[in-house]
Amino acid sequence: MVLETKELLLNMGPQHPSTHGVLRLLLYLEGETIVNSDPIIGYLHRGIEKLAEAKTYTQFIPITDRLDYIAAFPNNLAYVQTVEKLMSLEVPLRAQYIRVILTELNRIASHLVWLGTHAMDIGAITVFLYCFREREIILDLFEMVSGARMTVNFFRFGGVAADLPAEFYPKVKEFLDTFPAKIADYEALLTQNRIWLARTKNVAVISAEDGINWGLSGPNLRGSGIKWDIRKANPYAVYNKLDFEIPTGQMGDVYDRYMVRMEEMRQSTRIVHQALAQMPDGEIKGKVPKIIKPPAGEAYSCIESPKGELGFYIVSDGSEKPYRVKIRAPSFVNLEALPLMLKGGLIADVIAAIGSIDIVLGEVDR
Amino acid sequence: MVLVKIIIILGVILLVVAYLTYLERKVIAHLQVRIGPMRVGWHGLLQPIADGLKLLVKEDIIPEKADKWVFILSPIICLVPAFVVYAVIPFSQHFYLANINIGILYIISISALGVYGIVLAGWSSNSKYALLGGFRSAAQMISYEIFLGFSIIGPLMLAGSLNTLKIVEAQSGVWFIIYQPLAFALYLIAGIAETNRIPFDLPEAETELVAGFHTEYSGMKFAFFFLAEYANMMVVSSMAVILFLGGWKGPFLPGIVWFAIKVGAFLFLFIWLRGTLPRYRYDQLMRIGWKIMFPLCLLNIALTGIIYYLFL
Amino acid sequence: MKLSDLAKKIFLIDIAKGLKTTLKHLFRKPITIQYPKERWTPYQRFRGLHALKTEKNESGEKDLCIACGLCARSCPSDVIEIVTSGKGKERKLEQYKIDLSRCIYCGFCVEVCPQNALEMTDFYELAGYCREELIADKVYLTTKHLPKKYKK
Amino acid sequence: MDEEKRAVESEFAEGDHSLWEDNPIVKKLREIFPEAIISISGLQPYPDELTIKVKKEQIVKVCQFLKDDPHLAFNYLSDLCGVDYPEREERFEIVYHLYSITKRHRLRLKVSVKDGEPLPSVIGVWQTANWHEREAYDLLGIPFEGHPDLRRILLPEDWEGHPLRKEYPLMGYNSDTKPD
Repeated sequence: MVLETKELLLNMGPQHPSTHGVLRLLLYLEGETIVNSDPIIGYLHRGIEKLAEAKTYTQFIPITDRLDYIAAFPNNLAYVQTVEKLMSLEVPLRAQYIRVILTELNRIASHLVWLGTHAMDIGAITVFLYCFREREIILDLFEMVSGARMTVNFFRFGGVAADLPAEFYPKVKEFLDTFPAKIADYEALLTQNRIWLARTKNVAVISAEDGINWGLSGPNLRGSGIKWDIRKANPYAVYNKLDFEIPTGQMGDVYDRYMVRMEEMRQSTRIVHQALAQMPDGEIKGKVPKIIKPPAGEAYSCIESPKGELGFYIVSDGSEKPYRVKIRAPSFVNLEALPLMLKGGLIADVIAAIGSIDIVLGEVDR
Repeated sequence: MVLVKIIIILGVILLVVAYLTYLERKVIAHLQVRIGPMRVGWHGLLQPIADGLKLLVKEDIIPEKADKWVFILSPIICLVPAFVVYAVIPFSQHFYLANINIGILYIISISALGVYGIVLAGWSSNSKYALLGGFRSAAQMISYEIFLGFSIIGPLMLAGSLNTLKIVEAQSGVWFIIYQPLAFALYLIAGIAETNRIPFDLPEAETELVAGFHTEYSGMKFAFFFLAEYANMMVVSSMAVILFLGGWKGPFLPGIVWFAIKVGAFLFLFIWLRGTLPRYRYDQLMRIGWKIMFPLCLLNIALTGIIYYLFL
Repeated sequence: MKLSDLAKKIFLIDIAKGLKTTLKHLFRKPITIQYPKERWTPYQRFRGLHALKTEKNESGEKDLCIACGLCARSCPSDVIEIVTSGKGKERKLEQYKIDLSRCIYCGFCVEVCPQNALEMTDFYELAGYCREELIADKVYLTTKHLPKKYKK
Repeated sequence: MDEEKRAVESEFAEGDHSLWEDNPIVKKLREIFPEAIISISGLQPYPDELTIKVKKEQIVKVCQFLKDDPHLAFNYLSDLCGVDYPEREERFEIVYHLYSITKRHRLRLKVSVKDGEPLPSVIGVWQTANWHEREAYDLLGIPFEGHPDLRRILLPEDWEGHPLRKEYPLMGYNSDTKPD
């Protein structure tokens, strides 16, 4: 007798503890082995690109906060920078430094959320709480500077909304001094732990060649060994005046991506230290016309957000409202390569892989 | 007299199990620089009772496509063995329910029944997540049951008996953990796997399988699984105490207190591990079981036998 | 593999390291804030509930707002509604409504106000039983924004 | 409105060619594909804003060349999107943002298509184009020829219309809420 066998179709999400939001994955299983998978997105689609066409340039800034909602400063920066390029605006040096300090702090905050949730997916619940403890401090700093913890809406065309308050400096110094010890704590729980190694080494591997072909960016591509960081490759703001390293991995597995992000947190600490030391006095906002009306034309500008290459492509028709805004969201592109990483893995690897590419659905669906 | 004892033991066990959940929440909270339940009663001391009441009055949902009778029965199949085992556990020299010659064998065989409840629960829910959880559980329990059995052969050889009381008496001088460190480590790992705790909590694995075999359960039926898990934890701890740590034996304090302290230490270890470690993958768990633990068990038995033959 | 590595593996050193870390935290002071018993005080710049400022003069309280409508125009979610009476210099604010359920608290309305008549307070407990309750009118914005002590 | 539209038309149509002619990328492309290039434009003085408009029949060939040529090495497709210009005859403009990870330079390619006219897919050149093209199809209704799996990506399968088209109302067709 020949038994008929069939693939098991498992619907993971959109409500599932470890799909990081409302991602839905269709898994075609052979036992617990994944034969094929299909990510289904759009559950958080808010039509931000359409909305942009109905708002003025300034009004769109707070809406960018809601793209990658755990890293609002980089979103602000990428958008503001593109409009500045379109209008050829000068940004004072002090404002540039403030932008760098805040985006780098936000990179740490974003990586902490990633580390916490990723470790929790793999079962280490305690790391999550430790990460959020440190993230709270950063969010406090954000609240102090901008008035909100996550939807900061702080960068303006030609500068920033306000100068850093005086109480900011001692607090950020204190944080920077204590943070390396905290990273050591996370590493004591994970980096050499045999279970962590077993769960992450050689899991969800993607080669450098595939990574480029599938458009991976940020720590995901660096994990595969490509030393490409927009902060170094095409420096924006004042990154060319700062000294930092770009960590890379070799294998392109979950563990390498983990190590890259851990090192990036340390490098960000370094950057903030330097930026604080170098920051000049002066204006925080350049000369900006009262009504933002960029000349007709188009511009694309991108930054290294915590997730990868975050770019804005803006077409202006010379009016107060953008004609077209296209957001090149890193998570959207990174998620595309997920089926490639999952093939042949087990269900347990699915969550390790999702965690390791660090997606935020707000940015994927826009 | 026996009935009174049964009621006392059952009542105490239920209470301890309930408060074990409280202890777990508190300890893990403090490991994570949180404070855990605080609102119900002083420092949340009435929390387990509130939880119990909540589960009791909660709507009991049976999925439409579920195999109804199996679905209802499986939590009971899971719970009953977990409690029946306590019959042969000597809490102190005089306080036990039954003194049978094959005590250890009885514990192992009865507690093995619990797996049927889990497998049936996974099957009858008619949900893919539950089914996968059930499968994982079946594979895991069967393989770990075997080396759980093998790992305790060492101390049994030293004691020369399967009777729980006699085993404890045999440790009057030196605890077996001194003679049998390897067996102790193996037993501990098997015990954690047997009770589905982190790092071996694959049948539940809430981040992978939502809740594994009990995904579809709610209300009291869910509570039964919960109670069974914690009761099993206590059984595993009690067995470890009996086999390796000299049972109720200890200076100054009465036997039952010593027994409680030792079991408590084990329970803390369980919780502590949960607060620290990530989770193994299914295939890795099986590999560790069959390829590392099982040969080590055999090695331990052989070594024990040789040394016993040569020197005693 | 070196012998020391092997020994590390056998004696579960990596796991012991993790256990040590968590145990160390067991004796640290928890960081929980027991809301609503303990409360977080927001920073100076916090963007909470809006408030319309008034100024005192001989004829009693007077609105600082001149009803220019800049706030309503700058609002990204279009939640501000202004009703005015009179023309030119006589223009007076009659009603000022903010739909708090749709407000995104970006602070643009405060930023553009030429009279500094609008500010954002540190009041953040904005909940209501129905949507209508969350439409703050002029009275609400001038008086009720003051932080209340939480009552059980 | 008409006046504004006309202004848009003329502004968008052609940039200043002369400034870009010295660019090595332009030179190379002019050499290999003399007839494929329609126009060259881009915001000055930013070298990464070079924009080349090519004929749609040639797009895959041009892309493949840009990727394979060792001096250009545009191995990374940053972004692909469509822009709707309803007043033009070829109303959709598809914009490719290319990047070279080894050479660190950027290039913007453009093609125009009529409504409903299929455009050859560039998945064969860069795999990442897959979702980008699905998105352009979903939001603008541009069909891509040779795409293995062209279905909606952000919106549900049964959605009516393509929201990023200019005639699509902000609040949607079936909304009872008044637009702002």
